Amino acid sequence: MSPANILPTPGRFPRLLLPVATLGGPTPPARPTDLDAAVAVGAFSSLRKAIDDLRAEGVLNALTESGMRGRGRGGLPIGEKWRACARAAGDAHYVVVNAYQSDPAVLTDRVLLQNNPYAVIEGAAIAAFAIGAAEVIVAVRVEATEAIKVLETAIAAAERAGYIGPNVLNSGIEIHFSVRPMQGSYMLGEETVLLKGLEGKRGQPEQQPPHTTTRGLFGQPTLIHGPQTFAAVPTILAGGIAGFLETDPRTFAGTVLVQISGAVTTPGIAEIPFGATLHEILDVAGGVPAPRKFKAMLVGGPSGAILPAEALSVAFDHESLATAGAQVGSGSVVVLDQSTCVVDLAAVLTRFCADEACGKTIPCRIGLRRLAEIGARICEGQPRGDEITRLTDLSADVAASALCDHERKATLSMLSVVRYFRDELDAHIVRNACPAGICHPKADARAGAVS
Amino acid sequence: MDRTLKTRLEARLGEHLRVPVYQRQDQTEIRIDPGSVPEVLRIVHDALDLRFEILADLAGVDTGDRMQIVYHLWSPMTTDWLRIIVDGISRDDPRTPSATFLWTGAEWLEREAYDMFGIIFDGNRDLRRIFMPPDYTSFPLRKDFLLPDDAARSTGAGVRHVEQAHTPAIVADNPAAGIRRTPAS
Amino acid sequence: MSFVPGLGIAKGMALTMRRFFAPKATVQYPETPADVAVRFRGRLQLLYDELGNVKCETCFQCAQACPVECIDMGGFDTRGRFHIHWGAAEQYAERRQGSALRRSGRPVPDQEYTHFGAIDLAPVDAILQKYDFEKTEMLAILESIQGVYGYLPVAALKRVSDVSGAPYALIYGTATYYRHLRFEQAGHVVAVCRCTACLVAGGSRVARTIARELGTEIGRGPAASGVSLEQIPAHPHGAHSPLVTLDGKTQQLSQSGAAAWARALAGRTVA
Amino acid sequence: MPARPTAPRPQNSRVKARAAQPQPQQQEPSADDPRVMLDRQLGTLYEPIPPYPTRTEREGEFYSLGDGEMFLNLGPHHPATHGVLRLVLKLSGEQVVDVDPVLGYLHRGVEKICENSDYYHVIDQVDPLEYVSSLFQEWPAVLAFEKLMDVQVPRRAEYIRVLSGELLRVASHTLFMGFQALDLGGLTPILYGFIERDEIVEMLAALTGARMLFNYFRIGGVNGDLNHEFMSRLGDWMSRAAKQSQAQSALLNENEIFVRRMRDVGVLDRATALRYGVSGPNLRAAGVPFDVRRAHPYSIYPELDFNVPTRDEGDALARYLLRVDEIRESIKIIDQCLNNMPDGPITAKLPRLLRPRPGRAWAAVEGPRGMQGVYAMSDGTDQPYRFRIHDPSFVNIQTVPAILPGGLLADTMAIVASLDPIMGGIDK
Amino acid sequence: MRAIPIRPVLAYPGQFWGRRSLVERLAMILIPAAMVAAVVTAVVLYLAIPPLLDFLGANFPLIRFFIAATAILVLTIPTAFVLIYLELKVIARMNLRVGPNRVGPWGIAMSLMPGLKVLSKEDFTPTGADATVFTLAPVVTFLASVMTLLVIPFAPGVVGLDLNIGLLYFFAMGGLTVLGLLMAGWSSFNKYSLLGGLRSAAQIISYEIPLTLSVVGVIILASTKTAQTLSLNHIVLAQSGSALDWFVFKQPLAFLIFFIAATAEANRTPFDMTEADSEIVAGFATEYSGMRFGFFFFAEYVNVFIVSALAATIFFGGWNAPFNWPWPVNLNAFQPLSYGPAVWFAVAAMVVLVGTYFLAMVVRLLGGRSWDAGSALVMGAIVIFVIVGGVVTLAGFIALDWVRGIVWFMAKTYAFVITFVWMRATLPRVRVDQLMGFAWKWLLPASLVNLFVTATAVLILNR
Repeated sequence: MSPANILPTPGRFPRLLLPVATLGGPTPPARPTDLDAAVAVGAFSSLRKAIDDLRAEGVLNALTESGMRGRGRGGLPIGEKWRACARAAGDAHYVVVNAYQSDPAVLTDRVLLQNNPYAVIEGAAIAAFAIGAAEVIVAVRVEATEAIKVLETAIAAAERAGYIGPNVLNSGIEIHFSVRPMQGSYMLGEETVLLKGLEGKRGQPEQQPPHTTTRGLFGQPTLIHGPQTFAAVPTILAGGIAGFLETDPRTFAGTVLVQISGAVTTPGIAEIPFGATLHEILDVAGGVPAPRKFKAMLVGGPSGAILPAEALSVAFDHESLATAGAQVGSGSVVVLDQSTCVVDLAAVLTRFCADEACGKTIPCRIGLRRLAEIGARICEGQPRGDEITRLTDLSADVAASALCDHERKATLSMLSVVRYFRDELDAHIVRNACPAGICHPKADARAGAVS
Repeated sequence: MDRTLKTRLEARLGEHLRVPVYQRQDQTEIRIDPGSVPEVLRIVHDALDLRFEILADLAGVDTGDRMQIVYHLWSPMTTDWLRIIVDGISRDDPRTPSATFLWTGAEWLEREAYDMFGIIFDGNRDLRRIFMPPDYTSFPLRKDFLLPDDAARSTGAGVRHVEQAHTPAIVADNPAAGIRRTPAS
Repeated sequence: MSFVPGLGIAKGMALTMRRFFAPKATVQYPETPADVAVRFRGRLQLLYDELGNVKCETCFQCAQACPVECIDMGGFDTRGRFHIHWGAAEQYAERRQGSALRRSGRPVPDQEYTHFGAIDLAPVDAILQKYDFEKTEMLAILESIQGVYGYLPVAALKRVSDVSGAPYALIYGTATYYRHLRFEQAGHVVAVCRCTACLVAGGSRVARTIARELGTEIGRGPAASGVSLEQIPAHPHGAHSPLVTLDGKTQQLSQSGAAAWARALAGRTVA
Repeated sequence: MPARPTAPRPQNSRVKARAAQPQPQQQEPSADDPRVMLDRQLGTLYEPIPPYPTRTEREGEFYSLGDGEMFLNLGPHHPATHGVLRLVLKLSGEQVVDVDPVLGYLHRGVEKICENSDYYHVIDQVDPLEYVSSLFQEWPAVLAFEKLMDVQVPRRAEYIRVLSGELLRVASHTLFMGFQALDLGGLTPILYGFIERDEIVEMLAALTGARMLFNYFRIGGVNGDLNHEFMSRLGDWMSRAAKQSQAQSALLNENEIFVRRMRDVGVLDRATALRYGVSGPNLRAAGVPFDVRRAHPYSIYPELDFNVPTRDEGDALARYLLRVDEIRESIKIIDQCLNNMPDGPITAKLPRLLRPRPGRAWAAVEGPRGMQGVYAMSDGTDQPYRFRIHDPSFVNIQTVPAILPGGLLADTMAIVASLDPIMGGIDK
Repeated sequence: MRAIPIRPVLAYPGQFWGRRSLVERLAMILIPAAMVAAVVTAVVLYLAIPPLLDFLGANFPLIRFFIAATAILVLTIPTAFVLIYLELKVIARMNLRVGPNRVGPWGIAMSLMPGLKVLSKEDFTPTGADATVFTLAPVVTFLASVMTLLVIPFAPGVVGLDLNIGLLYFFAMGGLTVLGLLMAGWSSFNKYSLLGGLRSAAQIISYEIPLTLSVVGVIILASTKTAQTLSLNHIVLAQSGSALDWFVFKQPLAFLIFFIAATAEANRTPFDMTEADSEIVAGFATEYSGMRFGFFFFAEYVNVFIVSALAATIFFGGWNAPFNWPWPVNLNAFQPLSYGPAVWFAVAAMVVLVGTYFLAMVVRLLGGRSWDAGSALVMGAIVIFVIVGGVVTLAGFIALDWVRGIVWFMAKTYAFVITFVWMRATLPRVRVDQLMGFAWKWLLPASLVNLFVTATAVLILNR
């Protein structure tokens, strides 16, 4: 399937097949903050339509029928979430755009903000109007300097033009935008931790029921989504429900941005519809170059899973990835070739998750550390007797008692290695040998397999 | 399970019993109206084949829609505990005759029932609050007792967070929801 | 009662005189340890794990929950970060009274905390004025303080706590959680990227060798050589992986070259 | 950060409430802390006469002073009231004319708490009520729940319950003898009492894990089986238990001053005791042989042979000597328990989440101070619907206004101590 | 892991005075004051010595009385401390406890602590209290009980004032203490103190009579030996000779009555109704705090000392030794002063230095590692002082008769004190009406009978 028809995106949602090389370059020709160009293409028309004729109720109904799902880790239908937040009683409502991409390797949100800020602003404004919020906070990473610059100029322009600010489209509604650069902890990507950060408190997750829609920022009802979700909302209202459904009936509404990296010819950010198979994603990035052979694919960032070649037919959406033992996660896909040792990678990923844990719950704080130690023992070649059973039991306990998604998904990497690469794992444990030749000092150190 | 006790009770108190005598394990239970309390207690205490001399306990109970007073008695004539349930006391004006004419010890037990449930015992010489301060306005063990509302009325004026006067959503729109109305048999 | 009037009293007196010379029942507790039953449930559990480091994660849940703010932490937490608690142990009453005053907005009597090292508190007041003493802007306040002083001096933290009325546990909880906030002046900073791409490319092995050479851990305070090892928050696009930077400048390092580079770096700064 | 109008942040309601409070008048700042305001009416500061119109006949009769009479507040902060009991005495000279006990200083609302906690949690809610002998508070609660759930407790668990219960009864009575002497001015018996009690309590700590609030009984059995440490301490203690209690009583039983202070003081005759519903040693000292272990046998007491000591005088000395006899009886029971302790499980099989059938159950146990009773009502959910606790000290203290008048102020101490009230159980 | 240098955190600055501990504050006040006082007295003495000497010569008895009174007043405080410590330790031992052993070696400083605490606490006058009576009450009680010590003969020459009406003076002063208790009880505006005050009045008055009557027997016996029968010194002289001459063997019933009445007089245990802790909280002293309570506290212990001293003097022959020393010791060969002060000073220094060092070594050998050099030396010094003290007193005991007198007198008095403390450890409290009944119905008739019997016996035997 050629990349062209993979991305049948209606109207203004531009295709972003940007090889990594171009990302660092000057902003692409179409200046993103040019308000008039954007309005010409149809920006803020959905907002006007929502305020004038759809009314808040209309917006909620449209979203529910579209079956639109959140792009984040949860992937829950956003219709009910917005309705619950609108109905929740509270002194003030808030909307928070969670553009804090905690996975260090993934730049999808940043690229979206740089290339199409008005879609995100319009989506957030519609959300604020729908749930009656007067304040929208966009949380962005401190390192995404151009994204912040672009976003602030866009907000200023929109405010000058009257689309947001004290009197939105002179309808008397007040919606204020503010950009809040955040830094300092991997966990800030999680919803409730980000809210704690915005409140200036220690970033530790909260028990989810009551959800943030009833008790979020400062204890008031708050609506939190990633920028991709907000960017998709205007398209739904504009193109109508049909707009999405007819594009690709087998998928869920809308598309998602994925960062493809590792041993591929053109690593970069691709926009794929939900439900596209992993194979299609691999082909979008040009597949594995000739001398190296495809071995596995790490789907879902640091707390994702390592899927073998057989699992390439799995569709890229929440349910089917979950059955394969992976997750959409931060939307990162890393392609691994024969030279990488899967067991060592899983151990290192668990080590990363253990270090980044906030320490609130004991299974996460101590359980993940023990899992990392098990991984390290296997890699160093001094495994104890029943490592695998202890590994699986401990992972089950950690995931079962999880308070937030980080703890629930942190064990996926080791479990996927046990599930799919059992032979390589046994090689490490029983024969103390590393097929890829990375793990043990005794193995012939092939200098710099990957520079 | 002293079967003979059931027959003796029915023989003596036939007309007062609202429901047949219920016996289980080592307890025998009879239910009577508030009106017939003095008579039943007198019979049960004085009858030679019953002789329930020792008042083990007097407890107030709030079953959601009505109040009850439960007497527990012991007698040398039987190995069972006798439980007399005075049923059908209304919630808004709970009145029942006092048992102090037989046991002066019931005075404080009735004071505690009054303090916790608001049940007024006619004939008790000293029906004051026993645990709560004298100027306390609500009855804590009743099922519709809400700490924040009570605290708001208190002189402390609900400074602490838990004492702030707010009615939880479920009770706000329909007050009856607040009372846990599972039908206690 | 015996017929002889004084006999009962005499017998009692005889018993006490006998007990005067009998062995005593007092256990001199600190010198002779109390023999507590094996199954006694009153033992303290949250102390040390089998590896000997303190189980307490200093997550400050207890300090934040304590209504009278009397919980005070010091020493090293499991991530090796050293917490300077408030210095000389204030009397409990003074802190209790102090925090009550603080929460009521009135200034706490003892203003100069010079014994923590005198710093000029004017910038701190300016920052607080800018965020109009708002407790919910604590993260921004701390970041701007670090911007002014280069690190978070304890005197500044106490000043913030006094003037804004924020409980000390909130300030300390936030200051110790976010990785970019430091308690010591930062010397040289070696940053290592641990993103998935770098990990695949052997970044973790490089990080481990550098950590061993410098004698510190990622996120721990500055090592003996004054060099602190940090983690790069985001992998700049197009950068080489595995990515290592020294004070912001990227270094070309391979797995084998990393050890020599780190040893040289450590040697140079110490000498 | 661009300054921008935001939605009003939620104002702190407490600050608003405090500001809105009306300031009471005629106050002046106190000497040592000007911020604290004291109101100046000195007159009513000391009089125990309630500042509101009398509400009941008894209150009116009590709070009207005759000539030469005065009120004296004994407690709630007083060295000899066994906790926070307040006795308003109407004295003429040193003679006590009338008493009005005031309770509620230690009221925690345990029954309300138990209604909001599940069946396991109730057991440790009930411990601090009679803190000197807390196993006897857990026992009726556990018996009542077992009746509700028709649970069959294994015989070994019953034997362990009786063993630990009787041990605690001995500890409680030893402590009583110390407190009785302390209230009469003797300094040494309280120390001997604590030394012996400590030995027993250390032994129970080896078995149950706690020294005072045990939380050891479970619905359907006990928490932990006998272990070697407990058995060795028990064996060592049993060898000298009888001799020790003898020495302890020798110090006081024949002491003329002690006996003169206790003989014919606070006489509680048989009729008033029954009318007041008193139970336990205070009732048996009045000549009524009512002991729940014999009157309404529970657990394995029918198989044990022990007799119920009774005395007829009903005065403070009789109550004291009766408890000394009861220690001897308990040691006999412990001996029998040790000899024929069966093997087998110590708890019955129970689901983790307890949802007993809707119904009612009453269970009573013979505690060191009298009949401890629990009336549990369940409505099929996992929380008890009503949890009524009957405490013997509550009823024993009720007799104080009946037996105190006529005696002197010094007798009040002797009488209240001989009733051995525990305020935790009284105020619930 | 590099140890991060932790800056030594100084004490909390500011509030210089507030930060100092009690001991530092006392030192900062007392030491300069003492230096100034020393300088001033040196100057005054140098200037005023000549006129002073002849003034002294003129009226020696007045000066002697003045010195005796101050000496007694000053000596009562240490005796009170010793008594407190004695009571703490003895009652503890009887309770199978060890008693204070943390504050100072073997807990010696434990009795100082209440004294210091009482000094540093604020003495607060309750609202509604009658201020003047409230402040004067403790003074009356304390002075009344202390002044009785004036007439008690500690040793042959050593007596405050050898009044020929000593015994009468003694009981007159003893009676005044009850006035102080009444004043305290009435003026504290507190029902408990009122009850305490009235109880003390009733108790002491009803026991005053048997006390005095029992002593009259002794006076009759003394009349057989000396003319001044009321003077305590002469009573003691009347009992000289061996132990059999002591009046206790001639007056056993009187002694028993005296002992019981004395316990009531001193408010000691079977009869401590005035301060019944479990009934009326602290009796008359409920509202007292600070140094005012200190006076009551010391008065009680001084009372115990006085009563036992009187019992020892009247019934157990005061400073008489139970048996005479069989070998007469003549010391005229040994003239200590002849060797001159320099030699004595050298010997003393030598003994102390060598002794301390030697004993420090012994302590280190025995004590093992736990004794470091410093504390071993201190321990050595203490032990050498004790030895030297013992030797000197032993020499004094043998040589000087007033030393022997004091030693015997103190031995008897402290035997009585220990019996009082022993009774406090064992016996419960008697009820108020039983107390009164016992005094009027039993003690009074018994003392009258005893009086009659002694009188007839003296008449018949001495005719």
